[in-house]
Amino acid sequence: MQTYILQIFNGISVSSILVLAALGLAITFGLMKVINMAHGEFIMIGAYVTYLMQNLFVAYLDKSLFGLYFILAIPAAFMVSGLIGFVLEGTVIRHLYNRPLDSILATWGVSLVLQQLARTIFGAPNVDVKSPGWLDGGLVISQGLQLPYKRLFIIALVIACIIGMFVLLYKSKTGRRIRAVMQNREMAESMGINTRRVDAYTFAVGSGLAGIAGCALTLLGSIGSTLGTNYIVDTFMVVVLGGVGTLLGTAAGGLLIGTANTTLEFFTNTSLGKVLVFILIIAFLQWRPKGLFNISSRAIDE
Amino acid sequence: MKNISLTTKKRAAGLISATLIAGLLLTGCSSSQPSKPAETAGSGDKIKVGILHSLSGTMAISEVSVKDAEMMAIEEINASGGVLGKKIEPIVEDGASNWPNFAEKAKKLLQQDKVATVFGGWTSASRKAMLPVFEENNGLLWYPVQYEGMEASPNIFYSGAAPNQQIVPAVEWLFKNKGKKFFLLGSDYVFPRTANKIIKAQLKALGGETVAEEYTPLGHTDYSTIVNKIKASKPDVVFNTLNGDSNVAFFKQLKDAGITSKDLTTLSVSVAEEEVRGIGADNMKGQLVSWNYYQTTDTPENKEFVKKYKAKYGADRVTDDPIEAAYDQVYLWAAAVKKAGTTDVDKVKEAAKGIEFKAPEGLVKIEGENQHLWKPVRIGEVTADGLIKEIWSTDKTVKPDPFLKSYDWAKGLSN
Amino acid sequence: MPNLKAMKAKEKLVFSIIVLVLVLAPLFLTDFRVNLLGKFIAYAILAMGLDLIWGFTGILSLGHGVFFGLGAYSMAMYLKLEAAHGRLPDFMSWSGLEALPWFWKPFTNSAFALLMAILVPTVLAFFVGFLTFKNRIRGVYFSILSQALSIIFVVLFVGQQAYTGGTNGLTNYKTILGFSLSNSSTKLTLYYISIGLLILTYALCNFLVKRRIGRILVAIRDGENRVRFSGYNPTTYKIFVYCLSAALAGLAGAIYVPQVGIISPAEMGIVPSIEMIIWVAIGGRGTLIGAVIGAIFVNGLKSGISESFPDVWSYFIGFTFIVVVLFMPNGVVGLVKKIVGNLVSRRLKSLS
Amino acid sequence: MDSILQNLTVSFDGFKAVNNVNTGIKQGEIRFFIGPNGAGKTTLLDAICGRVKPQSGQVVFSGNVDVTKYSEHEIVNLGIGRKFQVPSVFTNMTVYENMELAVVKDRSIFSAMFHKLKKEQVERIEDILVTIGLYEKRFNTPLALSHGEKQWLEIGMLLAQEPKLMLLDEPVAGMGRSETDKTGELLTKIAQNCTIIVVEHDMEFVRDYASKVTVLHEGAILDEGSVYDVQNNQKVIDVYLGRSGEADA
Repeated sequence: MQTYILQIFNGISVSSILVLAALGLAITFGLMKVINMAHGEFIMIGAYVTYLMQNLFVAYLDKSLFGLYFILAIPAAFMVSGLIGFVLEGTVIRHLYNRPLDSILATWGVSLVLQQLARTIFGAPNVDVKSPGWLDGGLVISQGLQLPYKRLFIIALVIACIIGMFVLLYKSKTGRRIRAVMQNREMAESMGINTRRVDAYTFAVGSGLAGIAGCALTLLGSIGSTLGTNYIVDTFMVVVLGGVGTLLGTAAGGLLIGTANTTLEFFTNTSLGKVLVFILIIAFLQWRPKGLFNISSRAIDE
Repeated sequence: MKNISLTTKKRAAGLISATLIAGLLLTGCSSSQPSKPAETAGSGDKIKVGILHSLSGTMAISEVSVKDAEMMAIEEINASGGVLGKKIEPIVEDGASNWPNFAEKAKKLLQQDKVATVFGGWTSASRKAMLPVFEENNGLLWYPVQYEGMEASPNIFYSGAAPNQQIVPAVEWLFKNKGKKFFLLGSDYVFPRTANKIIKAQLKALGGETVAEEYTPLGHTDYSTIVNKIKASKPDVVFNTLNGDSNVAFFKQLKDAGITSKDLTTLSVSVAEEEVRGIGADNMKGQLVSWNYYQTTDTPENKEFVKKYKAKYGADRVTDDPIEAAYDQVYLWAAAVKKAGTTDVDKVKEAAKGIEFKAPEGLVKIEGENQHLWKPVRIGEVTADGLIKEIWSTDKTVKPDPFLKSYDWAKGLSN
Repeated sequence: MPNLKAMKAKEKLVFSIIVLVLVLAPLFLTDFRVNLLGKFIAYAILAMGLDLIWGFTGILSLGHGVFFGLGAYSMAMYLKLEAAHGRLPDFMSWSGLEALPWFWKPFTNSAFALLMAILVPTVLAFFVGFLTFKNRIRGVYFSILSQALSIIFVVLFVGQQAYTGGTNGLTNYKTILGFSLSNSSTKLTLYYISIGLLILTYALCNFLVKRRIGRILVAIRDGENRVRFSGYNPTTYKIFVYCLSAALAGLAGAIYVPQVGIISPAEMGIVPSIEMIIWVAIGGRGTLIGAVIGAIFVNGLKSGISESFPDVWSYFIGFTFIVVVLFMPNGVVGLVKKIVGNLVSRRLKSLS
Repeated sequence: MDSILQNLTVSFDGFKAVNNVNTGIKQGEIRFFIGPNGAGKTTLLDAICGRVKPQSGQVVFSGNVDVTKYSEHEIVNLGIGRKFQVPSVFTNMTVYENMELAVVKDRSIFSAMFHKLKKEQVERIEDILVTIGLYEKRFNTPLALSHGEKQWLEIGMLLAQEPKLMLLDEPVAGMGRSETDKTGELLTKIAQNCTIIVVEHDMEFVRDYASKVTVLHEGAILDEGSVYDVQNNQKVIDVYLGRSGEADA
């Protein structure tokens, strides 16, 4: 029994990670129709920022404060990834609007460079991030059934991010601008919105979210230069399945893929589970090419 | 571009083909890069040897430090006058974690650079990819990593453990001390699958039980479901043949699920000191591993070795089994060359039989009939400081038996 | 482009120069280099197919490694069986198979293997293409979908070790049609066969591009709906070109294997698939010659650079790729054309 | 044979862009659909040429075929040609090659590979090129053409398809007077063996060339008849005045 309860929890937990990783992508893709293959590398950057933050604490602060580093690492990861994203947008991405296919290729080049950069700076071997003490252990439901705090924390983090994005997009002035550009770039321009700036900021936010994801991932897995590549494709699937440019869609897509993954993995085996999930995604897209939720548009070449 | 005159059309053609030929020459030129192809490894005042590991891609994590160890050994030998009065000149190539690339670079080292021998490889896949190249060109490969056995190429020396020098003793020990129910977890490639095949046969013979056998793709990152399966099947031991990054995810998530070494024994055969650093000592504290060498191994040679390695590559670096094996194999080759008085492959192979070397792990000897090493076997426990302390070891070195001929339960495993 | 005919003529000229260089290569390159060139030629064949679908038709497939791999595996199965001399291939016995699986049996026949090398990818492409194009999955959606395809096959091939050789892939072949693969004359023959196939492929693609179908493909790239409202059904054309490029990829795989001596699932992955796109992008999409140049040039550079200084390669290819996509969308060929264009206009000015 | 729209209704997520439209267009007629922006004129054309599937109703063509059952390219092959508001021609080909794509009847892959153009097809292309005044520019790419010329090229391509029914969306938008008149004459010439439906804002153009006018308002037919009639229909005037003369926009 409890095995199944735990399995359901696992499903949700895996989904939450996917959603977290995909949020940023969904926004950038939705806004500028740019597919950012380097998104995974922003996750990696977030992870390394966490690593550095930890070392900072170990080096300069008292042991008793160590637990705090993670709290600080989250905004730091957001900032750094966001900043690098901002720069990337200004130098590369902005040349790629309305060239989605090319954007895939150029950003892939970017990801190569970023990975090699990480290898040069931090060396080839993985680095270890010690998770803060207050995240060790878990919530004990019953004998042998324990929900790890780390995963609970990540789920909470994801919900926070989604709410944050929702507020930003639907409750703030900037958000109105962003959505205006999403829906009709030309119109927005003609109404005096500085789309260049909106693009830059949105891309920065998207990258920042990836940074947070990387920060969270340090709790679960290895931290190395290839960290991002393990997630990039799955996140694309989430975005496409969910439907471009909708928070709801991304959440739903993530939940669907995450649970499907864990369930199939549980009843078959990991490899087969993965294969089945991707086949299901392809099949689903045949039925709904635009994903679960999509903004129906009347443009001639949609 | 309207109405281009014919001449300019020709020029365009010229330009394009120029770029192409440039490309071709670049390929061609680098052929004359290290030395004239005509010259053989022995001639001149240098002996060229190849070093072929993944310096980029996923496997770089492990292989870079192996390369370092080999370079260190070469330097030491050169410092003490080299071999046959000649200095050893290493030619380093990048396998880039890509098997065909290993084959290509091996070809290049043998055919282009005419190296005397090659030290290289980590994954079984990379070795399998290089094997035909070495047999075809009658080259010499020294392979420093424990592997699944069932192989003895006349052109390869295996300085890592054969299954009967790591897996088989480990299973025996676990069966005696930890319990009968095994959960087999591995990455989805040839080493874990073959290893588990051996383990299952052995357990059957011992009267143990395999409760489950799970494989995850290389680079798999979420083990919550696997951990759940482990809980459900209540094994005494998890025999872990996961590779690389996956270990990090597995052990972190195992600990989060509230399972520590007290609740459940795991024994890993692909996790050494280097990997422990990436996983985090606190995540693996008390878990078991099986190797032939640990940084803590108590021999005078090892104290010396660790000191030199740290001095050369930094105090934060650790040594481990593959690193040590890589270091040994360079010395073993040098010894064989000295004995043979030449770098000629066949003569060196002949001379290598029975050669001994006081290695950090203890005295090792090349077994002539299958070109593996006699090695001591050690089971160790991960300590809080991320090192491994030996908790059990064979009293003397174990004869390598890649095909497990000496075990009746292994009949029909090797065909 | 106004004087299309002239351009085509010029391309033909360049192509013949390339072929000439390749044919003479063995005279001034070592066996090892020639062997490498043989591999590049296989890539060039694949690149032309990729160019047809991406450069001309505007469909970006990030899963072409699969088709290349399927072709390569078909050939490899034959070579493996020939090496096994009627016994069970080594990896099967490790993985505990007792007998040869049924779908392996026919691959003892070389002709069948070669046929499959082309047929299997084509059929797969037809199946995938039929569904996705019919359902009007386009642009990035198709690209991402093709990535999913590539993942499926990699995981599948890695997972089914007993039948596919797992991560190791298939290696350690001995002979082809009885001739020893280590024999340099065999190698040279294979090399010249590849050149022959390169020429045939070029001829075929050139034929298509020249005919009306070539312009229809370009039209689909520039305005699929417009093509529809001209009474054409883009779907059938897309399926056709997708299958064709898959077939060429399969062929490339088939001639890659005996020369390189190994095929592994990694070759079907996303990274190699994107690298294939790089060749075309750098060479110059939308021109066959660009694809050929790209494939040979980039790979030549790769083995050159990665030999001298390995870790630089990632930076190099990364930056080149960014620059090419951003600033020279028509690749090397496009650049050369531009340069020539400028030369001419300057000449004309000076004349007037 | 005529084309008939039977209670045609098109809706986008609930909003009825075309609402129960009934009308018949006679063979060889030049029918104009006019109306303020958002009246559903373009959507109506979309429904006829298969770009949008109507929610209900039929488009009966050449007697008995209900084209709503077919997909875009099939409808074209039935003999219905469509010209879009923004001139869309293939800029990477010459004018001649553009025409070539349109003139071919057998649009299968096989023919696209192996069939060269028939003599009469070549002649047809040249005739049309002369008619639309682009013969001299036939080896240029459309990039070199003026806005008006692009419009004509597209009309020319339509002609080459030899449609029985031609749908034109604002063919004279952005044209000068002289160009407009030229286009008008072109239409009358075409109308000799082809029915034409035009969506147009330019009332003067409508006045000069319409044989019959249908006024659309909020997706429904407001009035139908000769230009004179509709212009003196109070309802129509109200709608337009209400929209502050958008008609000539």
